[in-house]
Amino acid sequence: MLVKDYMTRHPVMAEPSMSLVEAQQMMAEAKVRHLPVVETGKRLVGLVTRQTLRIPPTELASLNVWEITRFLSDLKLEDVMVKHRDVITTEADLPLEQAAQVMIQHKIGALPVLEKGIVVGIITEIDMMTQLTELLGGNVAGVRATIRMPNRKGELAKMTRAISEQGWGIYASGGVPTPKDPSYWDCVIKVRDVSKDELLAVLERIEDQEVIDLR
Amino acid sequence: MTASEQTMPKISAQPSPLERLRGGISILFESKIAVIGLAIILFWVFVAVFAPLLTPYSPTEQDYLAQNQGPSAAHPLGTDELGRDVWARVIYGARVVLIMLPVTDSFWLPLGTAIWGVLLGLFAGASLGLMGGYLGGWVDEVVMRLLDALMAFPVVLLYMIIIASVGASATNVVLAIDIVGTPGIARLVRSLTLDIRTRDYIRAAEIRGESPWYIMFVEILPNARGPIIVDAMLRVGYAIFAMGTLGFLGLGLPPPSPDWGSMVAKGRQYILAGSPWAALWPSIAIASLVVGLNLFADGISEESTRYQ
Amino acid sequence: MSSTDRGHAPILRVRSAAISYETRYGDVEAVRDVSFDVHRAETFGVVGESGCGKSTVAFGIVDFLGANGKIVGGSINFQGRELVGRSQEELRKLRGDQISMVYQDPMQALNPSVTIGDQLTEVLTVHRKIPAKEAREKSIDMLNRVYMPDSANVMKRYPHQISGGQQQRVVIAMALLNNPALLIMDEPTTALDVTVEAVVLDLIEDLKRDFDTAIVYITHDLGVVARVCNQVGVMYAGEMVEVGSVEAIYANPQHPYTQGLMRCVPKLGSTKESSILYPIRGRVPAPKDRPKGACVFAPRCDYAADKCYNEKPPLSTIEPDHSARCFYSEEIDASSWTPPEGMVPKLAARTGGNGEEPLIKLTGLKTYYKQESKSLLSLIGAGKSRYVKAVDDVSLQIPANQTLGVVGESGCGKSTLAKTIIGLETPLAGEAEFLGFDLTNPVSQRDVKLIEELQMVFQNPDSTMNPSYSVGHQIGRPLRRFRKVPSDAVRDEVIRLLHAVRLDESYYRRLPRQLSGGEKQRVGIARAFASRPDLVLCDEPVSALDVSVQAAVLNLLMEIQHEYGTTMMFIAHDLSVVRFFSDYVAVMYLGRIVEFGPAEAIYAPPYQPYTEALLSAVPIPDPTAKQKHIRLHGTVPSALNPPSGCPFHTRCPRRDMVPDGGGICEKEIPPWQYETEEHRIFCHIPLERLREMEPVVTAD
Amino acid sequence: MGKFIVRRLLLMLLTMLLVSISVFLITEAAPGNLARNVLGIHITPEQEASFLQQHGLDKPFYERYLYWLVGSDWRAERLVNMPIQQITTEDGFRDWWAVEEDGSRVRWDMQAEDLIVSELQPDGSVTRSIDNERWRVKDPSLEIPRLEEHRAEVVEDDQLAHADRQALLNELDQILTILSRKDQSPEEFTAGLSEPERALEAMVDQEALEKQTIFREMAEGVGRRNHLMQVLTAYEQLSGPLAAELRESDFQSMARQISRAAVALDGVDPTLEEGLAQAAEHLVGGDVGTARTTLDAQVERLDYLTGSLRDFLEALRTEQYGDAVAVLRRISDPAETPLDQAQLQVLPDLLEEIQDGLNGDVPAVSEPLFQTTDHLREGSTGEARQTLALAADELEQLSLVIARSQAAQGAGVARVFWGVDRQNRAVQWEKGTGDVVWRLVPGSGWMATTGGPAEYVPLQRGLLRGDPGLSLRTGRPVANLLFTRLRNSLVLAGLAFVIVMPIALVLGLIAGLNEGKPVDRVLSIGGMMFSVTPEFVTGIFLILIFAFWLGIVPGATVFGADAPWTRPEMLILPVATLTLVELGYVLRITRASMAEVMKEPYIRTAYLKGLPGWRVVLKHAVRNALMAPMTIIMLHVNWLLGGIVVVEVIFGYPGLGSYILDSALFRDVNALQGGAMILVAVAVSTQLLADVLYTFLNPRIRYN
Repeated sequence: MLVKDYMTRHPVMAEPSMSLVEAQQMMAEAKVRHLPVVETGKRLVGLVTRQTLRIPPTELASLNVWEITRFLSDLKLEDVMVKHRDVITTEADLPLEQAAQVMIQHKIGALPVLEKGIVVGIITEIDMMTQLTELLGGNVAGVRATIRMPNRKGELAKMTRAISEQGWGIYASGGVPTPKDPSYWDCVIKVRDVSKDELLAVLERIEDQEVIDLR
Repeated sequence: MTASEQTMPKISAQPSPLERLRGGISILFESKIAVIGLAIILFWVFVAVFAPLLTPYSPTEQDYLAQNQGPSAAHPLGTDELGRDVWARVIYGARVVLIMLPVTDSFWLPLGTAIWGVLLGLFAGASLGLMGGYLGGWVDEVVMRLLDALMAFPVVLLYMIIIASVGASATNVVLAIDIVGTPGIARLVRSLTLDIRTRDYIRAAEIRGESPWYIMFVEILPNARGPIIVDAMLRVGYAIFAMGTLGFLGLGLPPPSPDWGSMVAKGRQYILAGSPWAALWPSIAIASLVVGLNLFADGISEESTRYQ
Repeated sequence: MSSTDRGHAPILRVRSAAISYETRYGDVEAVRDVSFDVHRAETFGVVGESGCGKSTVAFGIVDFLGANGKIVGGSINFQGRELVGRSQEELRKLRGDQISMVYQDPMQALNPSVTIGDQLTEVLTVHRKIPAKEAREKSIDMLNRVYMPDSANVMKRYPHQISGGQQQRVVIAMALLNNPALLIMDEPTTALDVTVEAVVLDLIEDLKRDFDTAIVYITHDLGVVARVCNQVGVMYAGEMVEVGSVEAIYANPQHPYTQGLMRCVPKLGSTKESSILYPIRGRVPAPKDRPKGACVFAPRCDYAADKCYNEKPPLSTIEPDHSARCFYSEEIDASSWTPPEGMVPKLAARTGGNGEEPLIKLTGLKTYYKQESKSLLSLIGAGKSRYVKAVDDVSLQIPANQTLGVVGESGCGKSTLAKTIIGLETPLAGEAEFLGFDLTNPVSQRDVKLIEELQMVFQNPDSTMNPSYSVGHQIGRPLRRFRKVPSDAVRDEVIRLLHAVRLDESYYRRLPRQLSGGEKQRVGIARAFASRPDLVLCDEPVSALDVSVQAAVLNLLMEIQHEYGTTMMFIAHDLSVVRFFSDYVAVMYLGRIVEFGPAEAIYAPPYQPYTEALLSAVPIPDPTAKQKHIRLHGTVPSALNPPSGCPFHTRCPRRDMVPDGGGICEKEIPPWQYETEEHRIFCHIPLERLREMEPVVTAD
Repeated sequence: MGKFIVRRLLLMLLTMLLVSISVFLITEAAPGNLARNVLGIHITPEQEASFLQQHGLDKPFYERYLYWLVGSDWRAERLVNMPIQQITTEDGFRDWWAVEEDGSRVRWDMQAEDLIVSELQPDGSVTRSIDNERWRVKDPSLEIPRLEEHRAEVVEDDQLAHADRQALLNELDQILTILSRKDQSPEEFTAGLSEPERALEAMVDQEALEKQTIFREMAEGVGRRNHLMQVLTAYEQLSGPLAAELRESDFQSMARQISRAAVALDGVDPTLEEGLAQAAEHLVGGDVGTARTTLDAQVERLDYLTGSLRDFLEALRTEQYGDAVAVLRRISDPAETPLDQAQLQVLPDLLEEIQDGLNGDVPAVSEPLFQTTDHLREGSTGEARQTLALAADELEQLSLVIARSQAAQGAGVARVFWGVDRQNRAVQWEKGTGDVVWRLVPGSGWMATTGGPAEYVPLQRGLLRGDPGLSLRTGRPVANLLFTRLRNSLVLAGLAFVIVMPIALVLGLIAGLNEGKPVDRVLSIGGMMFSVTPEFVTGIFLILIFAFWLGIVPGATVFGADAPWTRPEMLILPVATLTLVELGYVLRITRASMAEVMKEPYIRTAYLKGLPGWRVVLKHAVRNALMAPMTIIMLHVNWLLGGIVVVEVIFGYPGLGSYILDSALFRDVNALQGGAMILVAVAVSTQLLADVLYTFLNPRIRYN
């Protein structure tokens, strides 16, 4: 689970000399929210997002409508972009969760992925979300069960053993500490080719564990 | 699929010979330079054919009272050092170049010296080239070695040696030009042959058991004609060039024949003495005719490759 | 990944693009109304016959259409950016950086006088402005990435010093150096042998996955499309007539043209007894002759109605991922299609040739070419000459009235074998007998009676006819030469032959340049059959033809063969065609026959390992078919110096099946093992082990 | 690569070999006569033969070719039996010397019967001495029949005194005996022969022999000068067998001579005078028959008047001294010659001319003749008869000595010697054979001698060893002039090349890049016009414009063979002419090649790689585009050489081209060959260079 496996390669990119209007159009066309700004050879010089492109009204207040048009058409990305030194980036070989931590820490929605200063991809919240859904088997049909189990060794194994004894396969799984109760973990699994009742029957037989959600 | 393939016209209907001729002429007129070249050539052919009607003078008639004169009403292009009319000599010179080959004093062949200077070489060169290219092996080796040796001769040296040994006359000039031209034609034909012989229709003929001669002259030669014709046209220009050079070096037609090259050579001596006319006009004649032929050949080959 | 990527906007979106060329006839629209999307990590295949505008689309994307071409309409949107109307300088920055191309003929595409290293690194130094040393390292990495052996050394070499497959890898590496978002591949494997093609296709697949690149893949080969593409666009006469996922299109072609194409291609394993090829009648119109305001395919369409001639059909969506440019795509059902009258070859079941006397019998035939060494001694004729063993110890026989197919990679000696039989090459040793005549002397020494019994059909339609003579003259020449008919009847006979090859009388006076490739090939066939030969050698007669023409020519050959009772030797590199056409098949490798037998036996286990590798490399026009994955590595050794023992041992993937682990393969020439009396295999592996092999292709 | 070059070099040598053979063959077949070209049209056949011989041109074709190619010194060494060496003298000439066993260098010439050796001293001076030791008996088996024949002649010879004959025969027999012995070494022969030969030598009176020449020259001189003698000669010609070949001009000159004779006879014999005048008139009128008949009547009278002195002169000329003596005796005899008034008018003058002709060289004869003239003038015929008789006696005595000397000389054993002469030839000298040899002696013209050089092998090192031989026209080594001329031509061509190349290549590239655009049209059509216009036409135009009308540069180059750089402005027009012609050619080739290359798929690749236009052109196109022009330009050097000939002729520039043209017109085969070889070497080596260059530019070939 490294960044390079989940990032979007060949991100849509823009040049510093591109006009604001054009960049907006491009983002709309390509359905992206972040636009790494690169100079020759995909070398990162900055980043624009839809927010950056939204010009604060205060700046425009004093201008009449013609002036606004001219102001906007003259505005280049290099004037509004977040400069390279302020752009938070990541490396392709980092684990995915580290990249996520960076995003959380800085409260940002996307990280350009660099290799020797060259943009090789971009990783966004969406990519993370996609992985989350994949992690939890959001795209596969099957029975999803949430099991609350004590936070100690062997509990997960107990459950998986119970399922595998039936010859079923766990297609996705994930676990988080139970909200507000650090001594328990909530574990989500997705099992295919099985009915809810069969699964419930098996899971309920496991000691110390409790099925809190089944759908 | 490339752009050229895209634009390639597909001829789907069978055009009549007349249409094809018209097509050929339209291709010719497509090229302005070819038209200019043709006009120059036709001008010279015209004056050569009608030379006797275009001047009252004979090319050898001398007038001791009017030597080295500039253009005048009596002599439109002036006179030379013996008082001969330059216009008469220039247009009779065109006759020798373009429409007649004097063999003896009284006997001459149709087609000019320059034409014969190409035809014979064309025949010899095409035969050698076909043989070398098609038969290959030692025939090719021998033919090519000989031609290489001939090509290694600096051209003028070859001319000088040939003419010096057989003597200066129109037929010998033709002979020399043909000998010098043969290797070039042979090489061209050989390279075309090497290309054409790889075609499947040659293999088809071979497996029909056709004789090598049939294959060379019936299957291969007609398909090489395009480049050969263009080359021959250039060579006519070159033959005129060579004739002029030989005449200039004193190896051309024996005096007092109206030979452009020797006219220039003679006239040259009087340029700095203040009478440039006798050298100027034949120079212009040679240059214009050679340039005309080249323009024509260039235009034709360019147009024909463009719409191949 | 595709599920997530489809959510993104496409890398490339082409909408109603139209491209014109200026010609002396005015502007000609080469491509019009082409729309498609290419997504990240997805391969979009563009298929169609030649002259349909596939390459024009490719060059149109980067607006590199030469001096006389221009985009006249529509939009080409690359990553949200409109490319139409961009300045050349802006496009230049994209080319080679964001958008790369791989070309058909790698040898032509690489500059012969610049080292491979320089050609690679300049892509980096120009676009990235990085130091030469770093560029070099990156280039070497990339060469390694495309599995180029000895990559550091290759950097110093010139293009001609590496093999065709390696050249193509260099071109691919060059295209990928800047990690482009879009890769346009224009017939990248057409010039390659089938085994090399398979390796390159695998490579493309790998790279697509690793680099997330969107690929536009242009090809005429339906099998290749099935193997590498996710999405397919079928082009006809400059228009995209059907677009959809590869599965959808192959399983359920909606446009009549697509259906027609599918019916033209023999499936691997289909035989002339089991299936029939149905050519599409007519031919692709030239750009200037295309119907305007009508369906371009209407003149050739079996379903065409009045509406088709008067109105241009829109690209209508059938399923979410599948649309076709046909008014009636909903109604047309490919499976219920019945061939129109006259298209089905009239073939009665033939009496098998088994038991009949062989018409031609070769025993231990060897044809070596003398290779002049370039030493100084050879100047005086004392050089040591070596031999290219083009045909080495070939023994076979063809029963009368049967067809022998000969397959193998280029340079395996197929053509030389044919030339030897026909008398254009003289064998060094061995016996060749044809109806009691000796065939070891050259054609010039053969009797006319023998010459007329052996004729040949050639590969290249453009060179099969002498451009200087009319069709009638060329077909008439063998008639006159062999005095088959009185000279006043030659014309009638020629016309009869023209009819036999489905050409009408008006062709008599036509010159070759007025014929299409298929027509030329028909004339070539008429000429070969004019002397009513007993044996006709077909040297790749259909490999230069488009599939629909190929089908027609194959049908024609079968019919004529049937009518005249001719025996044929059919040389081809396309295993499906050979399987379809032949009764017997010989597989050649490095001048030797490695497997020989009835066609059905060759295509089923036991296989000679080389045959197996060949079969598993053939692209099958069926995305659902399962095919064994066997790839040959390295290149075919030089015939000047073939490997000792089994010629195939250097590349054999099955050496572990030999009892002693393959040591014997290097030392001893393998024995012929007879599976049946007619089916023999040239291999050290015991037959029992060979029989254990599984079939290469299994339909889903 | 190395192998390739070696291979090409071998092919080049082969080509040069073929070329040289064909030049040789063609000049061989060419009509015309080199000897006449060199020596003028008046030489005699003997002199022509001798000239050809001296230059080795009498040898068969293959032998000459071999000598020319690989030299003749090795062959000469074998003939001379000594090493032969070429040394360069201080003033730059190359001299050939034979090397003696002790290392000293020698060469020879022959004066009279003696071999003179010249020995080169270390200080460079030359000492000369007689070196007759070297003579070798030619060949006994040939000599014996010759001597036997001679013996028979001696027996028959009635001019010999009896005693002389006996002595001669005695020595001859001895010599024959010695020669007939088998198995003798040359030394033994020489030793055995020395005594009889010395005896024979003693019998030779060299002085008397020389007098023969004096007599002969006198006889011819008087015959040519004296009018009366001329009349007789004319008459002989008119009635002789060759009369039919006489031409109008001959008759005219005869008529002049005859009428002059008539004038001389004025007052001596009116009849004769009138007859001669008539004959002269007839001749002038073309009536040859009548003229002859008229002369017919006069000749006897004329002969009578001259006292048959014509016979006397004829006898002296043909060395029939007995007849001469008889004429003198006849005049001295009153019974035969009355010495009448008419004779007295004519004879003294004639005798005086004879005596003048002898010029005191034969006083024994000329003194009495002198006295006779005086006596005749005085009219004292008796005394005149006495002195004439005295002259006759003296002549008779002299004739005996001459006969003996001749016989003795002819009886000598023929000796030969192969050596090196002073004109750098290996020569076989002969003496004792009695053959007449014509020699061109520097300073004194053609001389005929008995004995002397009989066969020549001109010494040369051969082309393969860097010596193209001597120019037949100038007699100087070809190499000397050839290289000056070559250098001059190279200066011309080099300048043109340096100017043409960068301009033409750049213009060609520009035109090729803009194929079809106006700039291309202008450049390529302009280039074509210049390149197809013959050099001499271009040259003439340039002279007209710049030298004649504008007058800013000189129109002709007239300078010595040496220094093109003494007046560099002279080079402007020749260089400009070459430049224009070549510029167009190179431009067009480059354009075509560039246009071609720009259509190549790899150029498309380069563009699609996103390379900037300039980079595509410079890095990917130019190198490939230059491949064709480079090689074709190199091949064009051949053509350029031709152009240079023409340019050199137009501007009178002393270059290689005009040298070769002159040599060809003159048929100076060595010079022509030398020049041709240089041209071919230049042409072929540029082809080689072209190939190497091509290989360098095109790696596809380099590694094959």
